[in-house]
Amino acid sequence: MSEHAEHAQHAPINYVRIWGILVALLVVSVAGPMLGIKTVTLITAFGIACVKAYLVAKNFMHINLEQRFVTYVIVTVVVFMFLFFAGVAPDVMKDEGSGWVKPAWKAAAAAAPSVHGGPSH
Amino acid sequence: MAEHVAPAHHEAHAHHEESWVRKYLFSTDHKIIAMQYMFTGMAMGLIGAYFAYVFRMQLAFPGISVPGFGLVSPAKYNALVTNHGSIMIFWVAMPVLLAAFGNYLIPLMIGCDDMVFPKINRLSYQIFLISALVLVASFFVPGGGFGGAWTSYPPLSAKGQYNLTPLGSTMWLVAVGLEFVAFLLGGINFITTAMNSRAPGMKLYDVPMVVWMIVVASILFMCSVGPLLAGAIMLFMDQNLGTAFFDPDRGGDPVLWQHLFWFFGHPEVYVVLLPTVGIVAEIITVFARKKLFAYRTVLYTVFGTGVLSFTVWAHHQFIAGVDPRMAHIFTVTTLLISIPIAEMMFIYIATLYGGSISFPTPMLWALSFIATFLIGGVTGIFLGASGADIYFHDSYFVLAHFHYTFFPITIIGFYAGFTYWFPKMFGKMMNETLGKIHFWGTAIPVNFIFIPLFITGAMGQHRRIYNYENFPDLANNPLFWQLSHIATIATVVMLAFQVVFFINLFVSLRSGKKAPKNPWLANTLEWTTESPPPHGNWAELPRVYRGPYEYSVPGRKQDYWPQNEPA
Amino acid sequence: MSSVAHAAHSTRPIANTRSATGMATGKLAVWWVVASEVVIFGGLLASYVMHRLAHDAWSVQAAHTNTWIGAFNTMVLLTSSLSAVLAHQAAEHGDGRKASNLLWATIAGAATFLVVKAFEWTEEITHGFTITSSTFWSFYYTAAGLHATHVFAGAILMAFVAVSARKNLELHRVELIGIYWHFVDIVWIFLFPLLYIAK
Amino acid sequence: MWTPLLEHLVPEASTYARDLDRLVDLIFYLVGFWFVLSEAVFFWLLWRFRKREGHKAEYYDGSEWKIKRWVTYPHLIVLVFDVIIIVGAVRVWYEIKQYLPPAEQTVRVIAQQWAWTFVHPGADGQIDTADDIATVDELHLVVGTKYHYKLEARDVLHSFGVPAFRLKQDAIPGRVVTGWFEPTKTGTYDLQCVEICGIGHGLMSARIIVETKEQHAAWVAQHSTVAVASNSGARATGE
Repeated sequence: MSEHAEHAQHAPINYVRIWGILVALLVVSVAGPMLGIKTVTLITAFGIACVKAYLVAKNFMHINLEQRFVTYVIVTVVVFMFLFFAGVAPDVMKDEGSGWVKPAWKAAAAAAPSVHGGPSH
Repeated sequence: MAEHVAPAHHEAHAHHEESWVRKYLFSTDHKIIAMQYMFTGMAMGLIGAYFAYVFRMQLAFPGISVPGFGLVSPAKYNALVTNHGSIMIFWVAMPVLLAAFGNYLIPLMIGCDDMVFPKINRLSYQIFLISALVLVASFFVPGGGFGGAWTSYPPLSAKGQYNLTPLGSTMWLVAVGLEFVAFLLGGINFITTAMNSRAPGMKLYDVPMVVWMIVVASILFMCSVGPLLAGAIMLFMDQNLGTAFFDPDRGGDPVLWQHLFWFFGHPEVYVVLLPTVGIVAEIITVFARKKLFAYRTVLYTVFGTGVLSFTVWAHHQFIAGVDPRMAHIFTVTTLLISIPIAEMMFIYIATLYGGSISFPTPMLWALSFIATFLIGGVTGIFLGASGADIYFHDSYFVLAHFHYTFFPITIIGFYAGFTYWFPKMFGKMMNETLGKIHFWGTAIPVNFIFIPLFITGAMGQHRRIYNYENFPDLANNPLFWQLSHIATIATVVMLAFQVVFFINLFVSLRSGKKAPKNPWLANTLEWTTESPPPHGNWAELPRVYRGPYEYSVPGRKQDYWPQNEPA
Repeated sequence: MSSVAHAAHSTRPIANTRSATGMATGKLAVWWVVASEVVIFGGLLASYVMHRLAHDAWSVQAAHTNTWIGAFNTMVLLTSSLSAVLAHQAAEHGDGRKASNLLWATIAGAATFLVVKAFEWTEEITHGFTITSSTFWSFYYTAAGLHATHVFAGAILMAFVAVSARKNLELHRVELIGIYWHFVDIVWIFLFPLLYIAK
Repeated sequence: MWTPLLEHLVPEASTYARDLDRLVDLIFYLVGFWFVLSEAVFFWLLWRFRKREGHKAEYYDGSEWKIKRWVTYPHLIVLVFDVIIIVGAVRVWYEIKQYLPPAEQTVRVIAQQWAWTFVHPGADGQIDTADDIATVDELHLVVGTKYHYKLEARDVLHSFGVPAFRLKQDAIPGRVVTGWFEPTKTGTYDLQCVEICGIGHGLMSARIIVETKEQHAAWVAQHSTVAVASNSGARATGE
C-alpha cells in the first residue's frame, strides 16, 4: 500500500525513545507547579503540552509523512478554533465591556474565597 | 413521518421487481441512499410547508381557525415557526441538496461505482432518518414541540420553566445532534470519495463544479459544526442535568451559546448554498451550450467564500449584547464576503454571453435561481452593515432576506437539479408542459410572498410574534394588513402549485417517455451510462480526457464533447 | 440485480481501492475524522478556557482535582499510544499476530484509564463535587466525559481491528485506529494541564 | 435634503433616527444600482443569445479580456461600494451603540416573561432613589432629553426594540446593558420585544409616551405616590 512505501524511504523512528521523552516531559509538567511560580506553571503545563502533542503527531501519527495537505487541514481547523476564541472571548471572558457589565459574575468574584493562583493574569 | 416516507418507497418500488425492504431500506448503493435522502427530505419539506401555511394564515387572519389545523395558540405558533425553520434547513436543505445530490452525483460524475464507504453511507442515512423521526415525535409529546426558535437561545431553551416544553426542547436538541452526526459521516464519505476515487485521467480541474461545491460544502460543515456539537452537549446537560453552562447566575453565559451556534450557523448558509450554485453551473452550461466562464475563478471564489464564512458569524449577534467594538470587525468581514459571491454571480451571467440558450424546465429553474438569489444577496448588505442592522435585526426584513436566499437555494435549487437529473434517476423524461406550469406557478408567487415582507419588516414588524394586534402602530396601519394578506394568499397559491409537481412526478414515472442515455447532450460522466444507471454504474468504468464544460468547441461538428470521449 | 446488490454488502467498491491523492482512502478518511474531532473538542475547550480565565475563583475548585491520578492516566495513555504505534509497525511488517497482541495491550491501557477514571470520579462525587457543584465541575465532567467516551469507542473499534489483524486480515486498519488513538491521546495531553495542573 | 425611505413607513422620533435612515438609503441606492444592472444584463443576455437556427454558441474559456473585463471592473467597483457602505455603517453604529453622551436622565428597563418594567426617576430626577416611579408596559419620556437606559432581563433573552427610535438592544440575563437615546417627537410609540421569549412573546408589547417637560412633570407629580404599589405590581407579573 502506498503509505508503506512512504515510510520505507524514511529512517525508522525509535518509538520507545519518543515515549521516554514524553514521560520525561510529563514528569516536568507535574513538577512545574510545585515551584509555585505561575509563569513557570503556565510554561511547564501548556508549553509542554504543545511539545508533547507535536511529538505524538509527528512520530506516532506520522503526520509529516502524509501528503502535505493533511498538515494544512489540521492546522487550519486549529486556527479556526483560535479564531473562534478571539471572536468570543471579548464577550464571555470579561465581566465588563463597552456598555455592559455582568453583575452576577462580579458578585461571584467578590464573594469568592481568596484566590490562590489560576492561570489568569 | 412513516406515512410520509412510505409513498417514496412505494414509488421507487414500482420500478424494480423485488422486496424493497432489503433493497431500498438496507441498500448500500449510493443511488438508493440518495433516493432515501431525497424522498425523506421531500416528506419533511411537506411538513415544513404545511407549518408555513398554518402560521401564515394565523398572521394574516389572527385568531381564525385555520382550515386543516384549527386555532393557533401562542405555544403552537412558536412550535410551528421553530420547527418550520429547523426542518427546512436541517431536514430539507441539507439532506436534499447536500446528501441526496451528493450521494447521487459524486460517484456518477467522477466515474466510480459507489461511495468509498457504502456502509458508512447507509449508516449516515439511518441516523438521519432516526433524527427526523425524533423531531417529528417531539411534536406529539406532552407540552408539544419546542418553541424557542431554530436558534434555540438559552436560557429559554435551557429551562423547562421558561419554554414550557421541557421534553420537546430536549428532543429537538437530540434530533439536531443526530442530524449533525449523520452529515459528518456523509461528509467524510463525500470528501474522501471525491478526493481519492476520481476516474483515471480526471484531474482536479476536470471535476464538475457541482462535485467541487458539494465537497467544499461538506468541508465547511465539518469544520464549523464541532463547536455547536460541543454546545449541544452543554445545552443538553443544562436542560437535563442542571448544569449552568449558559446560566449567568451560576457562572455561565447565555451569549456563549449564540457564538457556538452562529460559528456554525453562518458557514451553514454556504453549506446549503454551494451545492445549488454547483447544480446551476451544470445546468446553465448545458442549456447555453457554453463552457463555464472562468472555471478556476469560480473555484477560487468558492474557496474565498468558504474561508471568509468562518470570520463573519457575529453579524447575527450585532444587537444581541456582544461587545459593540467587535461589530466593526464583523461588519468589514461580512461585507467583504459579498465580493466573491458577487464575482461568482457575475461569472454565471457572463457564461450566458455568446451562448445559444434554450429554455426547458431545468434551465428555467436554474436561471430563476440567479434572478431570485440576487435579491437575497443584495438585501443581505443591509443586515451585514452594523448600523442598518440595528433597525432591521430580527424584523421581517431579515426573514424576507433569508427566504430570498434559502428559497432559491433549497426549493428552486432542488427543482432545478431534480428536473435536470430526473431522466438519469428514473429513466423517464418529465412532462415539459406540467413542468413549466409548475415553474411559473412557483417562481412568480414567491415574490408576492416575500417582497411584501420586506416592507412590513421595514415598517417594524418583528419575528416570531403570533399576533400583531397587540402592537397598535402596526395593527392600526391598513397597509400592514394588506401586505400580510398578499403574502399569505401568495403562500397558499404557491403551495397549491406544488401539487402540479407531484402530478408531473407520478405521470412521468408511470407514462413518461423513455429517457435516452444523454437527453440533454451534456458532457459530464453520469450521462455516459444507462438511464437509470445499473448497480455499479458502468459495465466498464469510464476514463476521462477533458474538462466537463467543453461545449461548442470550434471546429467540432457536435456542440458537446463528453469527458470520456478519446480525443 | 438483487444478487449484485447483495454482493455489494460483502465486496469493497472499486471506488474504495482508488487513490487519486496517493493516500490510502481509509487513512484519508481518518484524518478528516480527526479534523472534525479537533473542532468538537476545540469548541468545548475554548469555551472552558475563556470561562477559566474569567473566573479566578475556579482555581479554588480546581485545587480539589487529584493531579497524581491525572498524571497516572496521562502515563497510561502515553504508553497505550506507544503500544498502538508498535502495533502499526508490526502490521507494516505483516506480523498480524504481534500487531494484534499490541493492540490488545493498547485496549488494556484504555481499560485501565477508564477504571482509574471511574474510581477518581466516584471519589470526587462522594466528596460532593458533582457535575452541578459549579460550572468548573460541569466543564470538568463534560470534557473528561467526552474524552472518556472517545477512549471507550476507540477501544471497541480496536478490538475489532485486533481480531481481524490476528488473522492477518485488513492490516492497514491497524494504522487507522492508531491515528485515531493518538489523537485521543493528544486531547488528553491538553485536558491534563487544563483540568489538573492549572490550579 | 430628501426624506429617507424609512420615514415614509415609521416616523423618526430620535436624534439618530435620521442618520440611520440615511445609511439605509445609501445602501438601498448602491445595491439597488447593482441589482437593477445585473438583472437587466441578465435578461438582456437571455433574450440576445436565445437559441436561433444556424447560430452556434461561441467558445470562451474565461481568459478573453474583452469579456473578462465586464466581470473584473464591476467586481472592483463592488469593492469600492463595499468600502463606502462600511464607512457609513461603522459611523452610525458608533453613534448609536458605542458612543455614550452624558445622561440628562436615566431609566431602568427590566424585561421579564412577559412584561416590561420601567423605573423612572422621580421628582428628584435621580434613578435608584426612594421616589422612583416604576410602571409596567408604559415608558414615559421627556422630549429633547438625553436618556441612558439600563437594560436587564430577569429570566430569558428579551429585546428592547423601538422602531420609531431606530433602537434595538437585546436584554441578556446576567448583564446590564447601558445605551442612550434622545426622543425628538412627542407622541406614543410601540415598544416590541424582538427576541423570542416564550409563549407570551407576542403579548410582550409596551407603549413609549414621549411628553413635553410640563406634561411629564404633571405625570411624575401624580404618580410618585403610587410608585411603590405599581412597582410591586410589576414584580408580581414576572414571578
